[in-house]
Amino acid sequence: MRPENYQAVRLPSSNEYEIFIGPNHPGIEGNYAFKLRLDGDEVISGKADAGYLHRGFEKLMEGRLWIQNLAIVPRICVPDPVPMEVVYSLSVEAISDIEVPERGQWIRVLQMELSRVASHLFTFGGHAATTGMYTPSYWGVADRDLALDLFEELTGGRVYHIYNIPGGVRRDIPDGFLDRLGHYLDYLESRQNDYDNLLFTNQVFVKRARGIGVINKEQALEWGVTGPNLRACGLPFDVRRDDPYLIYDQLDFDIPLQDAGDALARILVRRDELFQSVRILRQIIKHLPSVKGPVRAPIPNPLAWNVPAGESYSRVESSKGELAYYTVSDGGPKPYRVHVRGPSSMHAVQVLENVAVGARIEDVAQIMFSLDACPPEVDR
Amino acid sequence: MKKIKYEDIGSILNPLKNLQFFARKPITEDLEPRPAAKIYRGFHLNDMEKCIGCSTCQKICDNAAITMVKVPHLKEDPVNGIKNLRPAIDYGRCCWCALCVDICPTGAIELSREYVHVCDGDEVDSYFILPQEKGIHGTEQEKGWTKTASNDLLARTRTDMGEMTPEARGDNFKEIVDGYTDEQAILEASRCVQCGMCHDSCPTHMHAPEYIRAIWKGNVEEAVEWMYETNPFSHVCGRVCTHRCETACSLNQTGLPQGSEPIAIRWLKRYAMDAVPHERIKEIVARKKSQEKTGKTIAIIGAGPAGLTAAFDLVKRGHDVQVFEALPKGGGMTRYGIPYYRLPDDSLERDIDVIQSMGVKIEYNTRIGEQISMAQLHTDYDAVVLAIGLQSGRSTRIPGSEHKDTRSAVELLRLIGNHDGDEAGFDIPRTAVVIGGGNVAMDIARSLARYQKQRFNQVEIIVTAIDELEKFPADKEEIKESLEEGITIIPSRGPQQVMIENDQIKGLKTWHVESVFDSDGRFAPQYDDSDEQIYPAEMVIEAIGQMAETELLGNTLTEQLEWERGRIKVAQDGSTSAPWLWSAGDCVNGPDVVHAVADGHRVAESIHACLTGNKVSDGKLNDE
Amino acid sequence: MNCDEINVWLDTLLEEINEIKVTRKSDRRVRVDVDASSLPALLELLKGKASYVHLSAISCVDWPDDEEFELVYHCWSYEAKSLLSAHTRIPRNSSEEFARYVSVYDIYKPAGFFERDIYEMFGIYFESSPFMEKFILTEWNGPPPMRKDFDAEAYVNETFNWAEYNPDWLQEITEEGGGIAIRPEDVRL
Amino acid sequence: MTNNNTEESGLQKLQACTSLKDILDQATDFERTARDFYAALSPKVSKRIRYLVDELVIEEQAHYDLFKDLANNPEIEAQIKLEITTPPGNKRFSDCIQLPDLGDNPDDQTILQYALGREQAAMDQYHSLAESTPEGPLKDVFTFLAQEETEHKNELEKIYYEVVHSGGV
Repeated sequence: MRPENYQAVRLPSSNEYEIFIGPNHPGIEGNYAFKLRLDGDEVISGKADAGYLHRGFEKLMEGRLWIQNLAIVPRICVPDPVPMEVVYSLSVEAISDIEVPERGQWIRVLQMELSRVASHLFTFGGHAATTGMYTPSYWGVADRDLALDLFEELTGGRVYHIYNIPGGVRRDIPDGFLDRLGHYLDYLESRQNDYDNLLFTNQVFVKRARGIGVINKEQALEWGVTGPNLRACGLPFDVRRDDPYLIYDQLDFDIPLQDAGDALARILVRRDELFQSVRILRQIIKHLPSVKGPVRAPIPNPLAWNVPAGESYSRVESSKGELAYYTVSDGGPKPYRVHVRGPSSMHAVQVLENVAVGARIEDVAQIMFSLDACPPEVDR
Repeated sequence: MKKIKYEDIGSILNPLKNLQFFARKPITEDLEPRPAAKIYRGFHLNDMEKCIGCSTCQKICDNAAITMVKVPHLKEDPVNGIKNLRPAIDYGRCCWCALCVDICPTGAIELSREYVHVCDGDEVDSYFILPQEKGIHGTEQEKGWTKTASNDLLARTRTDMGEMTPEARGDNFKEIVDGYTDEQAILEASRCVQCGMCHDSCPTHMHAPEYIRAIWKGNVEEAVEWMYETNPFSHVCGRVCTHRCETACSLNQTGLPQGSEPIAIRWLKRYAMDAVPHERIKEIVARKKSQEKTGKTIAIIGAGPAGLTAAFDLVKRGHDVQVFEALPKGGGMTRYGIPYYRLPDDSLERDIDVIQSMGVKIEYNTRIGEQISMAQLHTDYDAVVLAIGLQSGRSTRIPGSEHKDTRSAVELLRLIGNHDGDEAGFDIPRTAVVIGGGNVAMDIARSLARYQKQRFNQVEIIVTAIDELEKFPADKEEIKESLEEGITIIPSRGPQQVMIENDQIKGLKTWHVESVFDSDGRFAPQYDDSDEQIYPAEMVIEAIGQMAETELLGNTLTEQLEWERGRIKVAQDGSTSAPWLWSAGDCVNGPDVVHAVADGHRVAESIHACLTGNKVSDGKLNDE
Repeated sequence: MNCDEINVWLDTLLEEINEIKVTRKSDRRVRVDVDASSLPALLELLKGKASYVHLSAISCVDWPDDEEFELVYHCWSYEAKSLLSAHTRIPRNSSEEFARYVSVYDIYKPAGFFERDIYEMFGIYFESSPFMEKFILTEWNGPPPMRKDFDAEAYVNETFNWAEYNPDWLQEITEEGGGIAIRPEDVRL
Repeated sequence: MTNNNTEESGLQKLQACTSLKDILDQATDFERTARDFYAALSPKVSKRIRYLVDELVIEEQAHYDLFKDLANNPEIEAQIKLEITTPPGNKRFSDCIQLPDLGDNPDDQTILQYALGREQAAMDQYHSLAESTPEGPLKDVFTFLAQEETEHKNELEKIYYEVVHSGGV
């Protein structure tokens, strides 16, 4: 609904009233709205409202050549675009039986983890800002920017990398890239104390985040929670471990867990995960030089590429949770159907609507950010 | 990594610790644009010289951001696959994905590291750019994302076709190549970028992009239908065409480290023609025949590609066509010049059969000028087409060339063509020298090699020409295969004398050629007579050039007609200075099958227009 | 219970259902084709007895030539580490406003989101689903846009105007006798 | 008229010449003879190849005019000096070509061979005269004539190639 068409309602029969937050509101992640019914400052019920960002990507993809879709998939989730490219490529590869050369697989994982780092930094900042702490958001964005510098060097683009392609990645890593990546990881580790002091063990934040937006294990499974949000409920599930893809089974990493299922647990899981990603990236820096060979397998001329008829449900673990593409080919030059299943389809809608109930209005924004909801995954 | 316990709320002093940050040096970033990364995907650059205007970038562009613009002052050269179209980018649509760079056949289009452009609302035209060597603001810009072997998206390597090994083919006339299988053909067709350079360069403008696409879609009948739009000699051209299309093909690029081979357009044509049953081809072609008769009659002299193409077009339009052929079979030079191993008889027969099935009548063994005079044809028919080809071989006329064992290549090939299988129609020499570096020289050398192999189990043939090997007019494949078959090729030699002892040819004396052309590119060979060699041979075969046998015209008509440097002068539409006579094919254009086909169409068009009153031929030549 | 045991158990379980076809595509991917009437029962069994507690997604594919919609329920078992995709087809009901099917919201809560999405985008009404209302396309009154017979590009071209550019360089080239030769819309493959 | 006759009588006449103008007059005379020969041949050959003979007529006429103009030019010496500073290379291509008897109905190749032979002969003749003449204006004029004939021959060789070597396919 367009905001101008909405009238805030005070319900005359009770003390309840409705307000509308978003779609342009600093407490809302992305172009998204949330309709709340309140009694005083307590949320009686909430209703997610999408549609402000709808670009019809799934429809668009049916009208474009297989390869042309590479340019639009990263746009589905701006803060964490790499998994979108990778999972689309994986689905096309699965249907057309293309084997990605090992070096290409390693470079893909490199990007996936670097993207996770960048996305988590972004989320720390956003989450902290909803509690009134703005410094972490400046830091998060500034430190993410250094990751974007690396992406720019690796892929030629800062935000929309368009670097993965069915068959592998478009070109090899530049000379000296791994050294610079290593320096960035050193830097991130050197920042850990600062972040801890400023955010993760700062009472100003911790006291605001604890006990907010609690999800218990049963609810988490029932509502289809995935990713860090699920792991913050004590459930050790991760697509990288349970349904491994690329070369994740050759990597050594832990799956950080928390039990409380609240906003604090979620941000702590992300904190730990960020440093697990650093650990993975260090392994890649060490191992990648010994993986020789091409970075991509040849594909047919993209202008005359009929992907064989078939279907694939490909999943990856994005920074936000389970990301899957259901891709169908009718044997033609364009996808017959691509269905994007983003983790936020759950987190930003039903989970948020449920968790918000009983919360106080000032915590709604924090709940949404703590779920790391990415509205474009809902709107597509 | 330091563990944080969920229960840990941190020291009450923790917030105060953050005061330390006031003591840290602030980080300052300049407001100036930062230099972008080395492979940044910024605004486009286009090397206007390298760009061939193929519009492949436009086809891959996922945002429909590219418009092809005609730039008149740039080179337009269809024969070499260059159009004067250049991509213009709408930066209101472009998303800088650089797929245009990755797919560009030549590597002309690239992205720069320039990324700042600001304008007011009324300067919105500045979003539409024709990229050139300099950046969008006309300043020198560094390259960003460019083509490398890794991000190149085109399949540069041709799909291999099975063929007989030199050992297997050396002693027989079986067709060398196997032709594509369905899978190979679809794979090869999939490499095409649909630029249409092939269509523009083809003398008869075959719809190659369309039939390649049809083959890729698996629809061979549609492919055949497209072919017959412009070429009733598709079996022949599918095997022996000079394939200018492949020269012009956008994928025919040198200068790329990964190499780039043109689409095997000729082999795809061969594949589609062979993939559709002969009777079905006749049905497809017959659909285009006019149901109405015009009552006009046309005589065509010569049942080669030009004559029969004209005949095909004219019967299609309801005219009555009679073809006269001096030799016992049709096909002209394609039968009596090209050996079976390149063009099997039955392929040619099938082409001719389709043409005859449309109602073309052919009278063989009928030599105009002897049995029937030109004057008679003029009286009996509404129009006459002279499509007599170049049947007579040129001689070097060096001393000794008048000897009976100095033979002309075309004459020998005609003898071979008139005989079947292992019979040549002349005595096979144990040793022979062929003078000439064209396909005819290779044809006779390779035919002779096969006979030698059969009879003597060894090949003793030297091919020699004044050109350097790279400049031989023959196809590269022909040269390669000749060498494989045991033929010796000695380039850069000028023939001086046929050596004769006791009335027997003993060899050919040659001098070394130091250079062939002058600075204007005209023929002016420089010889070094101190480097003299004699190649032993029982037979010397001349394959240096051909000419038309125009004696059939008779003196009166020869005098009536206008001529141009030894050839009958024709207008663009093939009409001669005699209002009832047209001429087409090799005898006016020089030797080339597909050119002859194109010519056949041209005269048919002109005759049809003339006979149906759409154009009156006044006998005057409208010069080109 | 380890993965292998679950898989064996799954196979026996699946035999209980009528008209079912099981394709094991890989270690962790199972495709099941099931009649529309048996699908809810299958999901019930999968969740209740076979540890497929996570409904990852419901995908819808329009097959207008077959006059059918294909619905695919992607279920994940955290224990068996296996993704089972249950495919079923329902009539497209092209002559009516909606195609119809039953909701599985009472089995899997995430179905609520996907069913609403499919309702909006494909026009399939899920009986007893709690959210059969507009969500993303609140102000759209046209046909369900993800149906194959809705041509988004044609809609855009009919509804919006493209800006025409005419920069100086183009005017100069046009005066020389050149100019725009091939527009992007002429070459869409 | 046979070639040998032309050559011998020409040589004798030229050797008898003592002034620049005499030489040029003689040379002009040769060109005239050639021109008239081709002009007489033209109607006899097939119209198909008549262009070749007609071109030869034009060529010889041009030479004739050139020599005649020079002979009448008072600054004859200076002109010739200017011309011989850039001698053309002599190609040995046509060395092997026999001088055929033209016969009744010569073809294009025969005519070209004849013309080439004729230019060759003239060229050789002027060359040897230049070599046997001491330095001075007389030597210069022979060199000039040799050079002119060489150029003409080179041009004919190109035509020969274009006609005869139509490029074996």
